[in-house]
Amino acid sequence: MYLPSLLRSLGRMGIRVLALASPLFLTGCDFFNAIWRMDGHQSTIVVAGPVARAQRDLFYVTCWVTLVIFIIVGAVLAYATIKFKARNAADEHAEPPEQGHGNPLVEISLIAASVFALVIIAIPTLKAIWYTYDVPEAEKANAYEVTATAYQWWFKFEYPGEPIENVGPLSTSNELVIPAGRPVHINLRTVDVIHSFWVPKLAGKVDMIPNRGNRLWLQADAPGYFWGQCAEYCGDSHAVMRFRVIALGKDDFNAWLAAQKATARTVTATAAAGQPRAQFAALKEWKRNEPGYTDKYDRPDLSPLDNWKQMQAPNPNEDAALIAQGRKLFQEKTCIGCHTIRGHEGVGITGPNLTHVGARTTIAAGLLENNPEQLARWIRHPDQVKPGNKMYNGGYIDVKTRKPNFTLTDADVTALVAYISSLK
Amino acid sequence: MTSIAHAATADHGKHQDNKFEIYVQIAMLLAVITGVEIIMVYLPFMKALLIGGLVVLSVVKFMFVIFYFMHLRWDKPFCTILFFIGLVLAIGTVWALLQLFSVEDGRPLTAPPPEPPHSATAKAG
Amino acid sequence: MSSHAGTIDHHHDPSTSTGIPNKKLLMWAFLASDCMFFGALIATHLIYRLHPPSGNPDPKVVFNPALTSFSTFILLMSSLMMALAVNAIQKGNLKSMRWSLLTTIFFGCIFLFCQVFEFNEFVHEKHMTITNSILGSTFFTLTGTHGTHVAIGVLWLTLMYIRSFKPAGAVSGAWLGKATLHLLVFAVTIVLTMHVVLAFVFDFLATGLTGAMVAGFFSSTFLSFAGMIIGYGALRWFARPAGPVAFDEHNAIDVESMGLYWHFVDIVWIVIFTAVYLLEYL
Amino acid sequence: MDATVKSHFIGKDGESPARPLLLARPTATTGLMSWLTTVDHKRIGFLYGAFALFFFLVGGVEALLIRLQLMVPNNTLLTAEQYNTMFTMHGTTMIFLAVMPLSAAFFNFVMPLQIGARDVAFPRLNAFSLWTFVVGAIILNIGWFLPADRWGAPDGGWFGYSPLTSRTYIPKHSIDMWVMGLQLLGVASIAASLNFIVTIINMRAPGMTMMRLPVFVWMTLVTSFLIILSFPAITIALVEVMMDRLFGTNFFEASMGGMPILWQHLFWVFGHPEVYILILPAMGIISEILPTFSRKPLYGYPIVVFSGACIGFLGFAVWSHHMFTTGMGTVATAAFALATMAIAVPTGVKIFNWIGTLWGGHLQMRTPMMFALGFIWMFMIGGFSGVMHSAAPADAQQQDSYFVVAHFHYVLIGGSIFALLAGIHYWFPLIFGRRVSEFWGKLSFWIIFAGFNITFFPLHFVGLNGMPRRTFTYDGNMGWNAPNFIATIGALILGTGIAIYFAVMIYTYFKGEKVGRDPWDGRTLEWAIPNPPPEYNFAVIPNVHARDAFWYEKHHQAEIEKEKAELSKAEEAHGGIHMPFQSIWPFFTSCGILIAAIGIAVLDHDPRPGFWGWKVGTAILGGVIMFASIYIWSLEGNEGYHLHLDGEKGKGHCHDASPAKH
Ligand code: HEA
Ligand code: HEA
Ligand code: HEC
Ligand code: CUA
Ligand SMILES: [Cu+2]
Repeated sequence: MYLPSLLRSLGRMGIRVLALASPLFLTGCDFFNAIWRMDGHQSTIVVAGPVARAQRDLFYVTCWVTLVIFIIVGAVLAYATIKFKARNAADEHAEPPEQGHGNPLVEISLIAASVFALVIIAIPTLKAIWYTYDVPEAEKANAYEVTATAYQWWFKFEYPGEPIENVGPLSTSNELVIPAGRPVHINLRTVDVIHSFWVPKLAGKVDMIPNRGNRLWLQADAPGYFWGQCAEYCGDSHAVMRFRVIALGKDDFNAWLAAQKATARTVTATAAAGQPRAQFAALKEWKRNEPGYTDKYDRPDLSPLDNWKQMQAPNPNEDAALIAQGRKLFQEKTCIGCHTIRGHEGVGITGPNLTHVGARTTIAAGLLENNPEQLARWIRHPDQVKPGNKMYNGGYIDVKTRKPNFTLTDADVTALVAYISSLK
Repeated sequence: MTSIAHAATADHGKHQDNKFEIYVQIAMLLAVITGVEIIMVYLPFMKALLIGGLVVLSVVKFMFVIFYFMHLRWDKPFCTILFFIGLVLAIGTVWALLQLFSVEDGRPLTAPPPEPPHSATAKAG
Repeated sequence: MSSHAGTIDHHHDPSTSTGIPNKKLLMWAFLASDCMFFGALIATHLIYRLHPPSGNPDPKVVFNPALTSFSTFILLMSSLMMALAVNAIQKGNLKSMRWSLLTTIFFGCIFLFCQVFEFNEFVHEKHMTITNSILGSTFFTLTGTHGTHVAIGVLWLTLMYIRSFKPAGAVSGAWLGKATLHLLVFAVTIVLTMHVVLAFVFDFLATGLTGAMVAGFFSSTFLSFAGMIIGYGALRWFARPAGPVAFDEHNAIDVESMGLYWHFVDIVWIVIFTAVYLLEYL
Repeated sequence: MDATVKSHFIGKDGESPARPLLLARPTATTGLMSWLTTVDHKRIGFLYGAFALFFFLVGGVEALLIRLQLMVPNNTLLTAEQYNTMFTMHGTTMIFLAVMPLSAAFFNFVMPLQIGARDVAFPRLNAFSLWTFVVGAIILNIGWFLPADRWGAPDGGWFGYSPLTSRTYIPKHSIDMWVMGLQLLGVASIAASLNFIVTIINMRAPGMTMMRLPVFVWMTLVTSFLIILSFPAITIALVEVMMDRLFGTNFFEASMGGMPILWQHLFWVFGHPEVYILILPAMGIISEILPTFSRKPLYGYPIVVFSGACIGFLGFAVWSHHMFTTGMGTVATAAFALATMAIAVPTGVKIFNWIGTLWGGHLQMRTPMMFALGFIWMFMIGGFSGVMHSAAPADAQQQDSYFVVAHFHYVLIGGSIFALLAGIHYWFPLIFGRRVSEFWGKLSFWIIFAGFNITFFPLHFVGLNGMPRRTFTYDGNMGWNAPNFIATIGALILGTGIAIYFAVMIYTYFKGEKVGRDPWDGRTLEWAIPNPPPEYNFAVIPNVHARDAFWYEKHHQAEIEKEKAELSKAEEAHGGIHMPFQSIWPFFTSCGILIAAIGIAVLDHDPRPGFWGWKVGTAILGGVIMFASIYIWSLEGNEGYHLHLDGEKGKGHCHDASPAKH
């Protein structure tokens, strides 16, 4: 029964909602200005690539044309309403006005005007349809290819052009790394229901539909860190099916590829910490330009891209013993059944590839910041973070009997977190 | 064929006339057409031609049934219009759906995947 | 209500704005809508035929053209009988209408029977089920929906047939009871007939026509056979003439609009026959 | 007082010959039985309206819960599952159980009056449509009251994209109920629409040519055509899902080669005409209200009618604009984009002609007029965002974002709901004989207007800023906090406005200012009848001489008076006013359908032993009830009785109750 439980939580939450909301009032003007701000992480207006720009420019065309029509028609409507309003009772009951029936000439010219307005919209629309559909002919040779596969509720990314011996194409999850300044051609696949691939700043969405070979192209103007999200309702946790796209300069990208192709990092007592696996272009000063955003997880001192680069380096104080214990637990607790860790024990394919998971900025499909605290939260209660997800249903508990398959103590979790964080 | 057409014209306007004969003749005709259709599929002709022929024949049957058995021929034209609104719309929708599914991009994955030609040449760096 | 002088113009109803009787208009509008129903179903089937996934059975192997041609023919003939029924009642010929209706019902049942036979064969011998392939799913759903239309038509025809016995004047409870009984006997008799015929055909296909087969057939279907005979007797008894009935030329429009439905089911089959069956053989 | 509740429905039926119980025609004029057996289009319309408004409030409460959940980032008021249920049921309820039946209420109540008819063509079929609609509504909502683990309310989204709706991904019966409920609503809507089509085409008063029909009637006709031609597509799609779920077919089963995209096509072949099904009645209402309160005929009547038909027709050619992101290929995308844009032209024609109607009029700013003007403004905004969607590449950014949510609420609330609320105000005196206070009416209008814009205007921006729809939660760092917070405040204001609106309606029903007939100086025939409307509607079927028939009558009184007297004599010579008998069988048929539908909807292989039999048993029981009811329905026949009026208007009594047959 939904109703009683709903009513209960409504009561319980009512006060909390207001409490949560009150700081918003305090920020006052900034807060209200923020309605019109269009520069969020997923803005379709402040964009960073040619495809998204073409789409935005087309939007501007439609916007201006309709705005002009709105102003003209609205003005006439407003004028008519005010001008012909009956001012008083006498006016209302005056002899009825002339019972005119219309004027064909007026009608036809208005229709013509509408058609004209639509033509203004239609021409750039047609242009943009062909432009956004496929990589321009001239650029085709330069295009880079990736395959994105959607799962309920995460993404797998494969690089068909980067095979690893005896393994197949390079594969990673939830954070797609692409070369900046090059068109990227993405094949879109799904293994279960319909999902949609959407990185607003780079390109509009294209759906990932079972039994359908969809594709999409996009391009990032410059290196950057972009927010993406599944945009087709795909079940319970659709809202938290997110991902990131990281665009890197040529050298950085190659360095990243080399690091990814390597097997998982093994931390021993003697070789703890050590060098980062890849060297990236120097970190840049970053001025935050997003006042008012209550940024929960981003590190305020770093640009997201630099934050990402930092994540690539091993943590300074790794505890080799704890990590080894985590690695053991990873097998014992059947994690290996679902996760691949290339070079280590896991070979499962139900869950994301964890070979270099420590080097990602987020976990659980772009939902949580990748830090020990959030990792522990995820490993302890994946169901609370992502209702209905397979790691819990089927992994932690038996779906049929609803009985737990194993238990995790706090110490287990700490060890697992240490291990997973070490997988850079 | 001509006798039916003749009978029909003669009948026009006189509603109370017995339509027994014309019904029986049409039924015969329909049966014959069905026979022809069945034979046609085994003929070693051009496929496209046969498909065209089959479609035409079933349209002919269709029309005979609605105009004679269903009396559209003798009824007010509005009935015909009413039915054809639905019929035309249905045919149009079916046609559009078939078109939508036959464009190259709609190819299902089970068919050989439409690998874009440039995929092989694209390499990092 | 039999005070009508002169003949009725069956193509003009002065009580409506357009002169088209309400029921006829309703039926044509419904058929327009039904075009979209079957359009969607046929589109589904054709789309999957044009993009057949691997693992579909080959329709050429599955289908049975002789049987389908036969049932197509039967349906055409039932359409003819339906047209004749309308023709008869328009001229007030109740008896002829009843016979035509019965024949239509009979042909309709034969068609349904062929379909049951066909489905049975496809499932058990050709191993095409509704679940094991896309072709099975679309084929059975499309032809099954058509079959449901036929079945509803048969029910309707039966109802009309029974209604044609409704006595004139106030209707008594006795008649209502009788009519219901009539309907039930009808249904049971049809089921029994189908059982008998099916059993015969199966036996025949299994062993050919031999004395032993006939004997075995009679012994195994004796009850059904006897019930069937009794059923036909009862039906005959129900249909005996008894007093004036409230069914005449004025009801022609009821029969006519039912006929429209029946013919439509027929033309849908014309389309299905070509699109689903014949085209596969090219 | 109010006609629908207290009309002296049937005089007496004492002399009718004895009949067996099953064929006895019910004669109750008050109490529950009178409502269950009614075949009076006005009572049926009233019931449609009552159910629709109830479901509007239900859908509204669901909307408020959605908004409360989204008020602040990372909120936990609702769980993901509850939230998904909420938007699914909110969309489904508002569209199928609120706006469509509310339109049907007006079709039923007003349309026969406007064409000068005594009832719809098939009164019992009309009752059947009503009760089947109720049955569909019950089935859709039954999941709220059943255990959430195996049942629960539907949560597949209002367009239920497969394969999410397959048993693999949602094993609960919630989707079965959704599928079954929508199929039944389809049956109800198609039956009702067939009835309206026949009524409009065949039951017009003499002289009421097609080009004299009030625009509302025209829009009823176009809407009915849209319904009978678009609902089959969704019904078949639902049948396919049902077969997949219950009997293991492979229509949308990807592993067997099924193509889930097919569902989208079939759904939107229905879905787009559906949105015009929601807006055209509204446009019809507006086209009635504006002339009345401008005291001028509708500007450019023929072209308004033609554009309505044109919208209906074009509406079938644009469905794939909901699928711009499914990779249809360039040509198909371009074709659907252009076709979609083309719809702006006939729609614009309507807007222009409404403004033309105002031009040079004597505008009386009554509450219905306020809502009507609000409609024009709001619908224009919604239409323009629609045109923005039609530019396919731009839509790739907007699809499934809050920009779409803003678009469709502008057309649905600013459009349909505003017009329907205007219609309630406008026809309230006709239905209940009382008029809503201008002050309270206008107050509720302004609160609703303000609340609506505060809610949905910011959603355009949050959508362009990348917020996807159907998300139960969002992060605080995306720049979406402020618009969402304000939208929620707006929704509360909107809710308050609507609460006031209904409170005022209820107050008016009991205590409102009494007005006689024709309080607005109306132009169409529904205002010609006495108040409360007698069950036979017109003592004398009028002869129509002009487009605004009643306006003409009022301005040619002498001539009309004479004509009426003659017509009345002629009618009496024909045996008096023919009235259909009431019947309980449509209601029982629907009850049978309810039982059968529940039995069928749960027909999966339940592991518990014996359960399969129970379900099949239920389905068969329902089927038997249904068929038996139809059987008796057909045997009892469409008989009726004659009513004779004693000169003085509005008082009728039944002289001879002998069955009269057409
Ligand atoms: C009442 C219902 C209604 C109405 C009337 C409309 C009207 C229109 N709609 Fe809307 N629409 C919906 C209800 C409605 N819509 C719903 C519910 C959805 C979402 C479904 C879902 O996903 O859940 C939707 C979604 C939707 C989409 C898909 C968005 C997406 O998911 O990506 C599109 C795309 O083209 C679209 C377009 C249009 C257009 C072009 C019109 C046109 O008819 C509008 C025409 C009107 C005008 C343009 C204004 C007046 C005109 C003038 C003043 C003349 C001059 C103007 C010009 C020349 C531009 N609509
Ligand atoms: C006609 C159709 C219609 C109508 C009228 C509405 C009305 C409203 N809708 Fe509607 N909405 C849809 C059709 C409609 N919606 C559809 C089709 C969807 C898509 C579903 C899907 O994605 O599957 C949708 C989705 C949708 C969403 C997006 C959910 C998501 O994608 O995650 C939101 C969010 O804000 C929303 C909000 C509202 C609000 C605030 C109202 C308000 O107008 C409601 C106003 C009514 C009331 C507030 C109730 C009445 C008042 C009382 C009961 C008194 C008590 C209350 C107080 C005193 C405050 N709707
Ligand atoms: C039944 C399969 C299954 C098992 C067992 C399982 N997982 Fe997972 N895991 C998943 C899936 C599926 C996801 C993706 C969830 C999502 O984001 O929706 C996931 C995600 C993760 C992630 C985040 C990865 C990323 O890229 O965002 C980590 C870390 C993780 N699992 C660790 C573990 C650990 C530790 C264990 C053992 C205690 C474990 N998993 C057991 C299926 C499983
Ligand atoms: Cu995946 Cu939504
Ligand atoms: Cu649409």
